[in-house]
Amino acid sequence: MSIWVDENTKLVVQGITGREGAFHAGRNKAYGTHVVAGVTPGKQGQDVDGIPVFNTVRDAVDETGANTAMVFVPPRFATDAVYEALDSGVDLVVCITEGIPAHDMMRAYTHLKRSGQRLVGPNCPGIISPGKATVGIMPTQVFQPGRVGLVSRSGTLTYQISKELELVGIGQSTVVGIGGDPVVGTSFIDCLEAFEADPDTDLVVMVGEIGGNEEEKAAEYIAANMKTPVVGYIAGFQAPPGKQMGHAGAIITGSSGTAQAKKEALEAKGVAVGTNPTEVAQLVKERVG
Amino acid sequence: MSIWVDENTKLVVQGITGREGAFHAGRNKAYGTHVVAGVTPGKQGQDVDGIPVFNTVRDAVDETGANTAMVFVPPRFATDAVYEALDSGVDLVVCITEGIPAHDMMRAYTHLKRSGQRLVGPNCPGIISPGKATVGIMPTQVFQPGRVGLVSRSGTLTYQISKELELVGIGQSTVVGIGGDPVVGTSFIDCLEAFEADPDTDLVVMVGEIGGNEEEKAAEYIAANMKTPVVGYIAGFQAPPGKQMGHAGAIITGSSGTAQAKKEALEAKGVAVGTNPTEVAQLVKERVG
Amino acid sequence: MDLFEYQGKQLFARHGIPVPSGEVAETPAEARAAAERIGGKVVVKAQVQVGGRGKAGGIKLAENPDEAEARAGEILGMDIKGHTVHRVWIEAASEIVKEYYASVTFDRGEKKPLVMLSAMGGVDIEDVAHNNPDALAKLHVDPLTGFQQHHARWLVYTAKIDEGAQKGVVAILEKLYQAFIELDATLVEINPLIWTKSGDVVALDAKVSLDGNAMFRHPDYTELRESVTDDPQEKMAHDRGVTYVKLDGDVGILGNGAGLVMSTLDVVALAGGRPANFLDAGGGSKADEVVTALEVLLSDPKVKSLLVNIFGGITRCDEVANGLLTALDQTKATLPIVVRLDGTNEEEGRKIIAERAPSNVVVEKTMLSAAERAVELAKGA
Amino acid sequence: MDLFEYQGKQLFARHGIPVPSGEVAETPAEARAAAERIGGKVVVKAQVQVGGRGKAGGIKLAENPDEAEARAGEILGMDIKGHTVHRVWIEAASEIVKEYYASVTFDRGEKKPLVMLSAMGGVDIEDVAHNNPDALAKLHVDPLTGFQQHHARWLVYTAKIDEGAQKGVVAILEKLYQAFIELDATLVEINPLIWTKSGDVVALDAKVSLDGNAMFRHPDYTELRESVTDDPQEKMAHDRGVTYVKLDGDVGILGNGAGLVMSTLDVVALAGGRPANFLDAGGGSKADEVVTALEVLLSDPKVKSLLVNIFGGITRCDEVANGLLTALDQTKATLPIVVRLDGTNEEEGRKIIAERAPSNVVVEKTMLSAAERAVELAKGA
Repeated sequence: MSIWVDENTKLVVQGITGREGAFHAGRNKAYGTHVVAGVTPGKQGQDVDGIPVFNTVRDAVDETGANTAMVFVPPRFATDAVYEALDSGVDLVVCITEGIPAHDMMRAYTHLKRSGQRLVGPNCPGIISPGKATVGIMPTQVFQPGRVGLVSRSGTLTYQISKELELVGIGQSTVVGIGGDPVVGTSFIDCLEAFEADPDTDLVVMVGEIGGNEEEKAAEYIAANMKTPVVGYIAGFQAPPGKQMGHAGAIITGSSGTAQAKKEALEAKGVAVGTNPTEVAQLVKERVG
Repeated sequence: MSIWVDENTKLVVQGITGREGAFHAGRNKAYGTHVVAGVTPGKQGQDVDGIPVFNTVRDAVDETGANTAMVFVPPRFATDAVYEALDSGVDLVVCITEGIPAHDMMRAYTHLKRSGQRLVGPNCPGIISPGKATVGIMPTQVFQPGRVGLVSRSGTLTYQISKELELVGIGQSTVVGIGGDPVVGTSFIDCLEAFEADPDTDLVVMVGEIGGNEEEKAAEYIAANMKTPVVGYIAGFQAPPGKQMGHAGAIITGSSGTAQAKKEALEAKGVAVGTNPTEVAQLVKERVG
Repeated sequence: MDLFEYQGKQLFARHGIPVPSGEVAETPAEARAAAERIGGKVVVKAQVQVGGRGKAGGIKLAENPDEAEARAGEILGMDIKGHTVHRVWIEAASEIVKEYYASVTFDRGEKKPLVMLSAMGGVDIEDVAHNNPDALAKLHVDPLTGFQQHHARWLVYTAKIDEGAQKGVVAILEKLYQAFIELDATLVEINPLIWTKSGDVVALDAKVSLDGNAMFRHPDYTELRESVTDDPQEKMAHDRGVTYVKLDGDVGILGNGAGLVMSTLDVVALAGGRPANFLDAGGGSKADEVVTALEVLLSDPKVKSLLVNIFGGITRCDEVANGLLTALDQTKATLPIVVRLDGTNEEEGRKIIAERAPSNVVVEKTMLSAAERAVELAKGA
Repeated sequence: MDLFEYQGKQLFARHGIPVPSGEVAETPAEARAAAERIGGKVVVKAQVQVGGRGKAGGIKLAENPDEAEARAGEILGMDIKGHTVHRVWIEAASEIVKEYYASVTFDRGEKKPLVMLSAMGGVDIEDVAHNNPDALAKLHVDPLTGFQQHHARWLVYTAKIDEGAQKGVVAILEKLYQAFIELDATLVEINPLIWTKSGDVVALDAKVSLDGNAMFRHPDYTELRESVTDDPQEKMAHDRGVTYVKLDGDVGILGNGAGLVMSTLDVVALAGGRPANFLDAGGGSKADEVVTALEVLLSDPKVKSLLVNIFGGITRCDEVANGLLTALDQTKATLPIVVRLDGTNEEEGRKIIAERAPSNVVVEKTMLSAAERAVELAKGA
């Protein structure tokens, strides 16, 4: 098994006729994901790499039975695209777009929490269940099928850690990039809960970074609810307060959101935290190797 | 038993220092309802008829454990009062105020459906469970304890029908005035569902009127879900199209919302519909007398 | 609160919805002057709140100001389905390529705004909905998140709006929804919404209904609230703030509470009579409110008998009885009046009537018997 | 995107929040002229984005234009905690009865706006929250239904705002929330919010942070975006659109992806080094982006060695290698550079370096060993 993305995923790509949309739709399809439709307003009837294009997500869902949407449209139009996907009734929306205003996502998040659907992202690399399906922009060659779940706010750092895991012979059940924005649709806790319920995930690696308090909340959740072991990693010990470190969400505000506080919160709840990606892989190996 | 309002009701009255608010708070208290608090901004520390006044509903709830709010403030401020009551965490809000804009209630209703709380009204006479408690402006002497549930869009027509029931020796478990506005928080179906689940309600009288299609939807609901018998009454056979008949919601739009259509919808589902209040009482008597 | 076309168009223009330039006129001379200012061909349109004015001859083309004056002369004063034409709207004639339909209504069932769009405009939209439902695209909007771009796109594609008009229709849908919200409307409808030779999308008609309860947010509503009735009782009731609807029978009705009054009308009809009106004196009627209400009723010469049906709750029957006596004293009305008083202070009320009322006033104990008696008396009168 | 006080106050004024009348000045002469226009006593306030300017002597009272000129002369050019004062804000002096605190922030944890109000203003609000939590009223707002009157009332009563100031504070809270929404702000803070002798409630300070991602909705943001840094690398990075943060070490860092770069900084520190900066060339870096990024880095004389840490996904390692060579060619930099290339086309990338790079460039296979080597080389340099 795996979480959220697998053989049953039927993907519609919003913004499929754009450069990025077309490129990654094709790569997802090549990996084996069932990419059943694309959407670009006004381009119904065209196709991209054999994938039929529709004017609206609702039409795409009606015609193809798509259950997952991936959003590739520019930030100015991305919130509208997320709402369109939610309105069309898909179960899962993966929003890759970076640069969406925080207020838009705050409203969309409030709406989402009432609809029962799932949004991953924005500003995320997507989700991959190695060997089954990928939805997003992750370099698939970095991941091997296995029994470790991985959840991260960061893209390339995820690839780095997966590489380290590969070096010690460990693959992943599912890898979720939840995104680097201050408001994302899916939290660490949501992922931990799903991995806990997945019989084919034996351990979870959680990759956090400075900003917000989601890691602290995850620590509480782990202690209260999880039997599956968790190994943590936090990036940003060297980040100064008040500076945004690449991700819109990676910022220490006043004295809150530091890497040190997050590490301590996790360790206080018995979660081992690696000091570098190599050590994270070793900690995993010790527990499930 | 009874529904929604009973010995456990602890009522906070919003707008208690107004003329109407003070009058009805006192009457509700005199009937035996636990009126534990009133709210008027800026008048904390005063009391009305021995009922302590607070600045905010949240304070009133914190101090007194109120679980039900009744709104008596003018239409311009009533929507705010409804949100304040919902935010304070009470289970039930009864809004008496007439004349609230439909758009305000449309928004509040959408919000409400996500909060899981109950709003009865606006533009309603309230709820009474005879012999236990009354929340609202209904003349209590009209009602006797009994085993018939009554739900109505109208005030005085409800009293008339209760009077007719009394003449044939029948009392009520609970009487709910759902209100005469186009958007009200609680529908016929909500009431029917609650009465169906109430072991002490043997029959329900449903009093509808022209406008909208709530009676038609209720007919479907009754056929699909109810074992408790229902007797209906519809007012407004003589109403011309396009004219608002006193209630904001009592209007035939185009060809929809006529009394005849509602009567037929109910009868098609096996619900007996009386042609006048006296006949309604007779139909009830035949079934539970 | 239904508006005239010209009022709706003026509101549309304020909300950025394109409408043909136009002016309202109350005389043929004003119509000529308006046509001169507008220039070119104009259309002269009767301003009445009833459908089918085109077929009835209430919309006419005029090539020049002379013709505009002549056509206005023909249309002003016309009777269209019982509505007298007091005003015409003069507007620049449009070159129509295609007629669409667009509206935002307040859907009571769903308790949400409903946006509708069709490429089949200019006809009765209920016919389209019935005969050709696929031609009508319908979409409910979550009032908290609002109308969004993707909604507009979906409507335009689903209604199969012509490609050249899509952009214009999307823009109008967004503005129409905004107008619906900002005006506290219960209906904003454009039928037809036209696509013109010059490629524009323009509202050729405007049907707007506003929520009277929202008046406190819209001080400008009052200027729109001009009387839309020629009936003297309806005008009088409106001026005095009484809830009154005129019907075509002869049994006058006064009651307290909308539901009870509607029920009273029905019971009168069942007894073989024809109610003359709906008049709700309110759930908490006081003596002076009863006086005001009765004055409206008694001013109607068609009323042959009067049925006063009161169920006292907050309303006290003795107050109603006193109000009735005062009104009779002031109006010297002699028509037969049947009174039924029930509920709070019913005994006191009945006693007041029995002891002090003139002989044309009778008391009945039940609603049914009172209705029967009132019908009988109307027939005997 | 943090604003200066004067920018915040100008925005507040546009959103109807009362602020003392004032003007910005860049020279003592401008300060005098401003004081003349304002009239009466004025306050001269250093415009720096750092707390504690009052204690540092950056806020001074002036009785007349002469004094304003003198005070501005003292303050302009001051260094306050590393920030040079380039501008002062001259505003009418206020007669303060009481100091409050009000803010709307973007609460990441709850993903909702958080409104805070306290009757204890003019001090560090984190101290109030810590030492006197009951004095700080806090309320989360549902962003779909918005801030409502009852929210404002609850805050005012709960924070125990003086009765005479309650109305003014309620009005300001509503406008402050509106400003927060309309500006796409992440913070709007008034500390102190003052109650004056004349009974008014006025924002005496303004702290505003805007969401840079929302710039497309606010063309006027650009005018606010003046450089707030004196650092040449930060200026250069900003002009070229490079994500760069200056630190105080000597190991220059270039990586791709925010998380990987932060991790690289940490690993350098663990190896005993001090990172000189954060520089994210982006998740899909191309050769020319690498060139631009390296130019920023190499212009910093404090950088003793350079660590290039790339994990190729969409980014191709051969492109990065080519970019590195181009940049070295253009800048003729001779400092030691450690390169670690992993992921897509790693072999090709390493080969390009091995065959064509000058001798100051070395390749390491792992992130850890690369960090250690870069630290070593910085120390040796």
